[in-house]
Amino acid sequence: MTTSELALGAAIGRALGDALESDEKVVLMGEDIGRLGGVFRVTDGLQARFGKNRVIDSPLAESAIVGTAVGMAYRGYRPVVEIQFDGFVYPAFDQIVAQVARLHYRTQGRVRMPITVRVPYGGDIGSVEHHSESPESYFAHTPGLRVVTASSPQEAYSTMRAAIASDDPVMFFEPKSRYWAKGDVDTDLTRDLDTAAVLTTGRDVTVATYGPVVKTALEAAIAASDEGIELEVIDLRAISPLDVDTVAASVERTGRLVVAHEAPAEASVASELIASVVERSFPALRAAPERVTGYDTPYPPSALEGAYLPSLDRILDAVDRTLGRRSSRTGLEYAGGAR
Amino acid sequence: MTTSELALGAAIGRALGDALESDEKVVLMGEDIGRLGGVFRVTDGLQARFGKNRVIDSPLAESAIVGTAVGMAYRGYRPVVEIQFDGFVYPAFDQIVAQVARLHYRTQGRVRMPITVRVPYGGDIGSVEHHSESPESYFAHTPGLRVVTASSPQEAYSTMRAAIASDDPVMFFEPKSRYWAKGDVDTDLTRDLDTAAVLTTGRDVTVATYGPVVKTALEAAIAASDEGIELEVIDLRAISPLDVDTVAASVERTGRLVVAHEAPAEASVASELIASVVERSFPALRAAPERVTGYDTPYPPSALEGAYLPSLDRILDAVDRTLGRRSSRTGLEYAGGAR
Amino acid sequence: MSIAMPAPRAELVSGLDAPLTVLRADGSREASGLLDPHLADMDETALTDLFIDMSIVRRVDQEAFALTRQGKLALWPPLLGQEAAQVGSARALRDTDFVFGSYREHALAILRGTGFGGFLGVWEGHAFSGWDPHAHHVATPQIIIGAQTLHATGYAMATRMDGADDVAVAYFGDGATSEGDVNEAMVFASAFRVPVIFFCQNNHYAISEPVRVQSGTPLALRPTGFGIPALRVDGNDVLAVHAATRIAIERARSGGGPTFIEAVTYRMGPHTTTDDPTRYRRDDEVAAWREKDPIVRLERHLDRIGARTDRIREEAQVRCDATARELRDAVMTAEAPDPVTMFDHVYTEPTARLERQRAEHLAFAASIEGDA
Amino acid sequence: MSIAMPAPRAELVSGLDAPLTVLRADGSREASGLLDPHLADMDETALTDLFIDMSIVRRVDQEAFALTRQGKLALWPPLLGQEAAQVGSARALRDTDFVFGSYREHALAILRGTGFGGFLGVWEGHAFSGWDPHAHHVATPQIIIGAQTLHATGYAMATRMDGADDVAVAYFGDGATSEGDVNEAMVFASAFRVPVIFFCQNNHYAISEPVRVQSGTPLALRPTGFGIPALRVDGNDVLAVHAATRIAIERARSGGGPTFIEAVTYRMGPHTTTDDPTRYRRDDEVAAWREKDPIVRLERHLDRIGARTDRIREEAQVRCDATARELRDAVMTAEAPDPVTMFDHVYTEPTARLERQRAEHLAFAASIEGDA
Ligand SMILES: Cc1ncc(C[n+]2csc(CCOP(=O)(O)OP(=O)(O)O)c2C)c(N)n1
Ligand SMILES: Cc1ncc(C[n+]2csc(CCOP(=O)(O)OP(=O)(O)O)c2C)c(N)n1
Ligand SMILES: [Mg+2]
Ligand SMILES: [Mg+2]
Repeated sequence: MTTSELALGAAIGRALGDALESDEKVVLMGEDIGRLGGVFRVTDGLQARFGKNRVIDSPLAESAIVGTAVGMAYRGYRPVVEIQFDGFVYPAFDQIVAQVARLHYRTQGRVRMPITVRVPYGGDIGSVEHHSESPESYFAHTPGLRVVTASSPQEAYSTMRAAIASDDPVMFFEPKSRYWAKGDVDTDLTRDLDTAAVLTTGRDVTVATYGPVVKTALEAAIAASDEGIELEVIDLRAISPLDVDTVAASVERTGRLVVAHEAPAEASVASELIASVVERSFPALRAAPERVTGYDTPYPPSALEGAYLPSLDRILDAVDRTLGRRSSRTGLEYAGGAR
Repeated sequence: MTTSELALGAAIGRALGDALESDEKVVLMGEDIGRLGGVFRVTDGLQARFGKNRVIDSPLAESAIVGTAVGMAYRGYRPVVEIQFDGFVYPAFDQIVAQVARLHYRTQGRVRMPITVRVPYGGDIGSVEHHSESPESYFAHTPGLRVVTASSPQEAYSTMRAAIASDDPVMFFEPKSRYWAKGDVDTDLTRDLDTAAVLTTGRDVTVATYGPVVKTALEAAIAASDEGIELEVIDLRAISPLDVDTVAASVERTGRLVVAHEAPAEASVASELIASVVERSFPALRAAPERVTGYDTPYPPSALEGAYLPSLDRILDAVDRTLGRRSSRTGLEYAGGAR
Repeated sequence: MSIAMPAPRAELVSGLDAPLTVLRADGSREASGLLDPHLADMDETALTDLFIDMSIVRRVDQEAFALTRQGKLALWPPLLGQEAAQVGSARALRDTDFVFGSYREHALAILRGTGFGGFLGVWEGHAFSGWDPHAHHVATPQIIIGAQTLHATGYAMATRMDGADDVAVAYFGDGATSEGDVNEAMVFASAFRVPVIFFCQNNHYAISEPVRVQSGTPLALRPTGFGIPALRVDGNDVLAVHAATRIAIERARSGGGPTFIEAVTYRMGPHTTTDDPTRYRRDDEVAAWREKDPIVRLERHLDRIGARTDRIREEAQVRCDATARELRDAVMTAEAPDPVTMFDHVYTEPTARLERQRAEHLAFAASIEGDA
Repeated sequence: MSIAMPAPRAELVSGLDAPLTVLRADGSREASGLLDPHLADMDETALTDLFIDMSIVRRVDQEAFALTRQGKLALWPPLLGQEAAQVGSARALRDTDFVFGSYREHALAILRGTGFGGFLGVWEGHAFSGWDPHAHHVATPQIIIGAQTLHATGYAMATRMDGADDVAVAYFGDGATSEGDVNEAMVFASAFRVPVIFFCQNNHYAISEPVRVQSGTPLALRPTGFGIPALRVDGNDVLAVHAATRIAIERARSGGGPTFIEAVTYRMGPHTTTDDPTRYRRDDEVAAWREKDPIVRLERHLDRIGARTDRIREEAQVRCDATARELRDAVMTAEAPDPVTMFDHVYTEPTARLERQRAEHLAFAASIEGDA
């Protein structure tokens, strides 16, 4: 029996440890991941266990962290690098989008980039600027990258193992507000990097989301059921490429779609999912799909984050709109809504 | 009379010169923009005219080009910086999205960032890797930036003047395949950074696009009219924030929408426009909106770019789909199309 | 091998073998041919001012730390131990010199009178910025490590375009020296020979990482590779820091270009109030640095030169207490901003898109209130 | 001002005052205490090999240049003038040393036998990469300036993890030294003491910008700020380059860590075939460098040591002609790939999204063909 109860952060730590254990080509690198075990203690104990050559405290330079990982991948390693917080991934942007994402394409498949970039992401932790962002849409727009996240300890464990085992580069967005959420983890369960999971089946509205918002969506499903409304909650899991098939199949049944994430709306994963579902399942749609996302502002100071983030009530409000029920926007001049 | 015939690139050069002339706080900086006049000769002659302190050849470091512009803006300057090619904007990504885009927000409006970042972009010039990209969607996803482009010498001149005069930071994407296209330029004509322009009115299908693809869309409108189909071609001009009102108003009439750009489809400006129009005008839509974009691959080697780029035929094919006419996808298993 | 590793050279950088010092730990003065000429005017009054400044800065730090523990502030990055580095340098500038700090240079805000309301709002989670940068010539705090060094360099390029002799100062840490931006800033500063000072507080740690993770050689060697001269000073010696900054300022103002100062100091506290430094450093290391306390050192020196330290201490106490009251008042009366303000200032003029989102937010907030 | 600007120091870097040379322009030998010991085995045969290598490399460059003018290649960045820098260094490596170049190091591909088909495909617009990097230990060409220096550094970190003594070599230009990535590469290389060589070809220009735009001090000074020793060599002296690279290789292989080599040379041609260098540099500057031609110099030396240069020239000619034929055959028989291949290799396994797009593309292409 390989099941135990773990917090989501600890499940990722376990996955990293198990990967280091089972494949000597796996190495970890990042700022403060060694002796400190990372600012979230996700890598706690791994340097003591695997040594300084496999769990590497790096100088403070994100472009170099990713760029040297490319070199290691050239020599057959599978580097797992940590970007300490979402907001610090931008200095590494060039190495990620112009190198990591493209070397396999550039070399016509001759050079593989089995690199996992770990990015603790998302808000709701009361932190300072640059510590609560959701930059995943940038990477979803980047061909050549797989972008994934996880909503539970089990998903986190299994998806991290799959990410490290993948020969494609993977951006793994770790929902930091859920690091302390506990759940059972069976280390034998495997996951792919392609498919979404239908968490609750329901006939009325499809709610597609991922990462930290999955919990909120599930709560919304319970709240909605009190009013006799059934939500089909889909945990997308793969942010890019998206599993449009699963969402479209659901929308074919429900005719209604709400997409939720913390990232801003404009040119986002939510925009993409709506555009894709509209392309695929237009005749089935009974109402305009709705987005519940961060607003198109920078992530605000933490005292304001409650209003910025997709909340249970905002999701229910969007559900109401798709159902043509009274919502907060009733009275505003929107032409959308059910038909 | 201030009208003359200019190529699009020269019109931008004229706008830069006129801005330097009329506001001593305007400075230009970039790689090779001085003595050489830029690799596209857009800044030809400006260093000779305004001196090395106002037209600055910088060291080869994009993050520093943008980052030092931030410092100049702090002291009241209006820097216009050049990124030599689209594919070289990524090293400056952090300074653009975490500094330029946010300092006004961060300082509650106390510090303004009237910076214009010039980026020659787009493909179809038979060039090597990293020289043909369309990275505008990344910046469209970034709150705090204005993202604009131009489709004609007049638009290029007037929009560049507006960009430099704006107190907001502006990413100006210059359609490099159109640099040599000529047209009349009236230097007295002004433009804003917010509105799209309806170039042809038509009752059947709205075709929204921008930059280099505007020409293709106009050609498509002519070709379609031969078959009795009227396209309403909209030049978006502003890529972010988008002028959804103008597009939605058009779709309210036509019921059909095709969005075209060179950038990849996933989580793109096209995704956004479709999601926005669906939100706004769902009841008016008579068919699934269609995207004609670059595929979700890295920009391919130039020998293949013809097939990658949105072409006249691909636009017409998408128009046919929205009209429920026979198209290349007839027979493929798509559920979209007209209803 | 036939080529030698770089050897520290006095010609390239001053203080490489041992950081330049003028005040010993016991408060006695050490002669410095380089620094002393720049300290000639530092009489008892001037020293007293520095003592009081450092005391106030420390007190603010302690108060803020305590308020965090009480849950009034969300986070605080303490500067304990770095008072001399910050005060000594800040006091060498004139008001129109523009400083670009990171997140730990509270002394800059305190000494330039930005006021506690806004300043602490950043750490309450009420705002990202605490003051008007233009009013105080202090840039807003910068969390992206190293980014502000480019801003300072660009600002200094602009002062030259203006023909002004203002200087820009970039503050950053030892960890920051590894970032591309900091190195590119040196490229530009050197190439354009701009009046910028790179003030590196080497407090020995970047969160948990000791400075040797960043560099096997002294950080003051770095700028020399860019053609920028460096001064390596005892960062716990307020006079040494002061003199070094004056040297750099004079060079900059007179067209001499950039200077790099490495102030060798120590972060006595945790990285921030959420950090646990016992995981990565030993008590005896911390204890050894406690002996080098910058404020005690100046106090001993004042004692030695026969100043009335009891009176000075008293005055400092009065000033510190007043400051602490002011600070606590500011925090106690601070109110979280209305969430709708999150839509403000994204652009200089409202956009249709954000106006729509603001309306949605307000309608939603009203509907929730209606429900409740 | 009271602190001096950095003065070049022989201890930090060799060749700062004048680049290290062993072959004078007239072909005579100059003694070098540093380099000579590393050239002891360079007999007439070895010198002849270098001469032929450089001749072939130049010929390939000329042929490609001509093919561009004829419209057979879309673009070509010529290496004319940089043959000694590239050949001299490449020939000091062993096959398993991995080289990471930019876009101008054609000699690496030529000498390592990657074949012209793929190699020229990049410049025909058929592909982004011309060979299997693993087969030849040559990374794919890199256009993002400086990015490959981090790859080389990471590769070298990995050779250490393997316990192997392979060395990684990063080639880059003078302009590249300004990029953050190159500086971060030096941070990592120094911090981890990895077996990497930073081989900077200072060809005096980054497109139109003379090297003084990047730096007011010699580029070889830069690495010393990172604790990395540097050798500044005459880049048109194939023997000096060869010896310097051998020194760096020995250091790296034996655990001595990184070395920086600045090869002072000159880009005789335009930046690429679309560039017009007359806009930014004077003919007399170019003429002066023509006098320092690296191949002529070695030929004069061979003459001086009594080698049968007529025969050597003849052999070189034969080899060059054969190479040129091979090259032209490759270009003439090259076919543009099928557009549908643009969907290949985005991921290691096809994704549903791309399979759909590929199907769309094929259906569309078929429909167009149907119409025609
Ligand atoms: C670009 C970036 N990467 C990582 C971080 C996370 N981080 C915050 S402070 C810090 C250490 C900084 O060390 P140093 O420069 O020495 O300054 P100190 O905190 O010691 O004052 C790190 C890694 C960040 N803020 N920005
Ligand atoms: C990141 C990036 N910025 C700009 C460019 C455009 N560019 C191509 S080559 C070049 C000059 C490079 O000069 P140098 O490093 O000296 O190499 P050389 O061409 O002389 O071999 C520039 C600016 C680029 N390729 N990559
Ligand atoms: Mg530090
Ligand atoms: Mg060069």
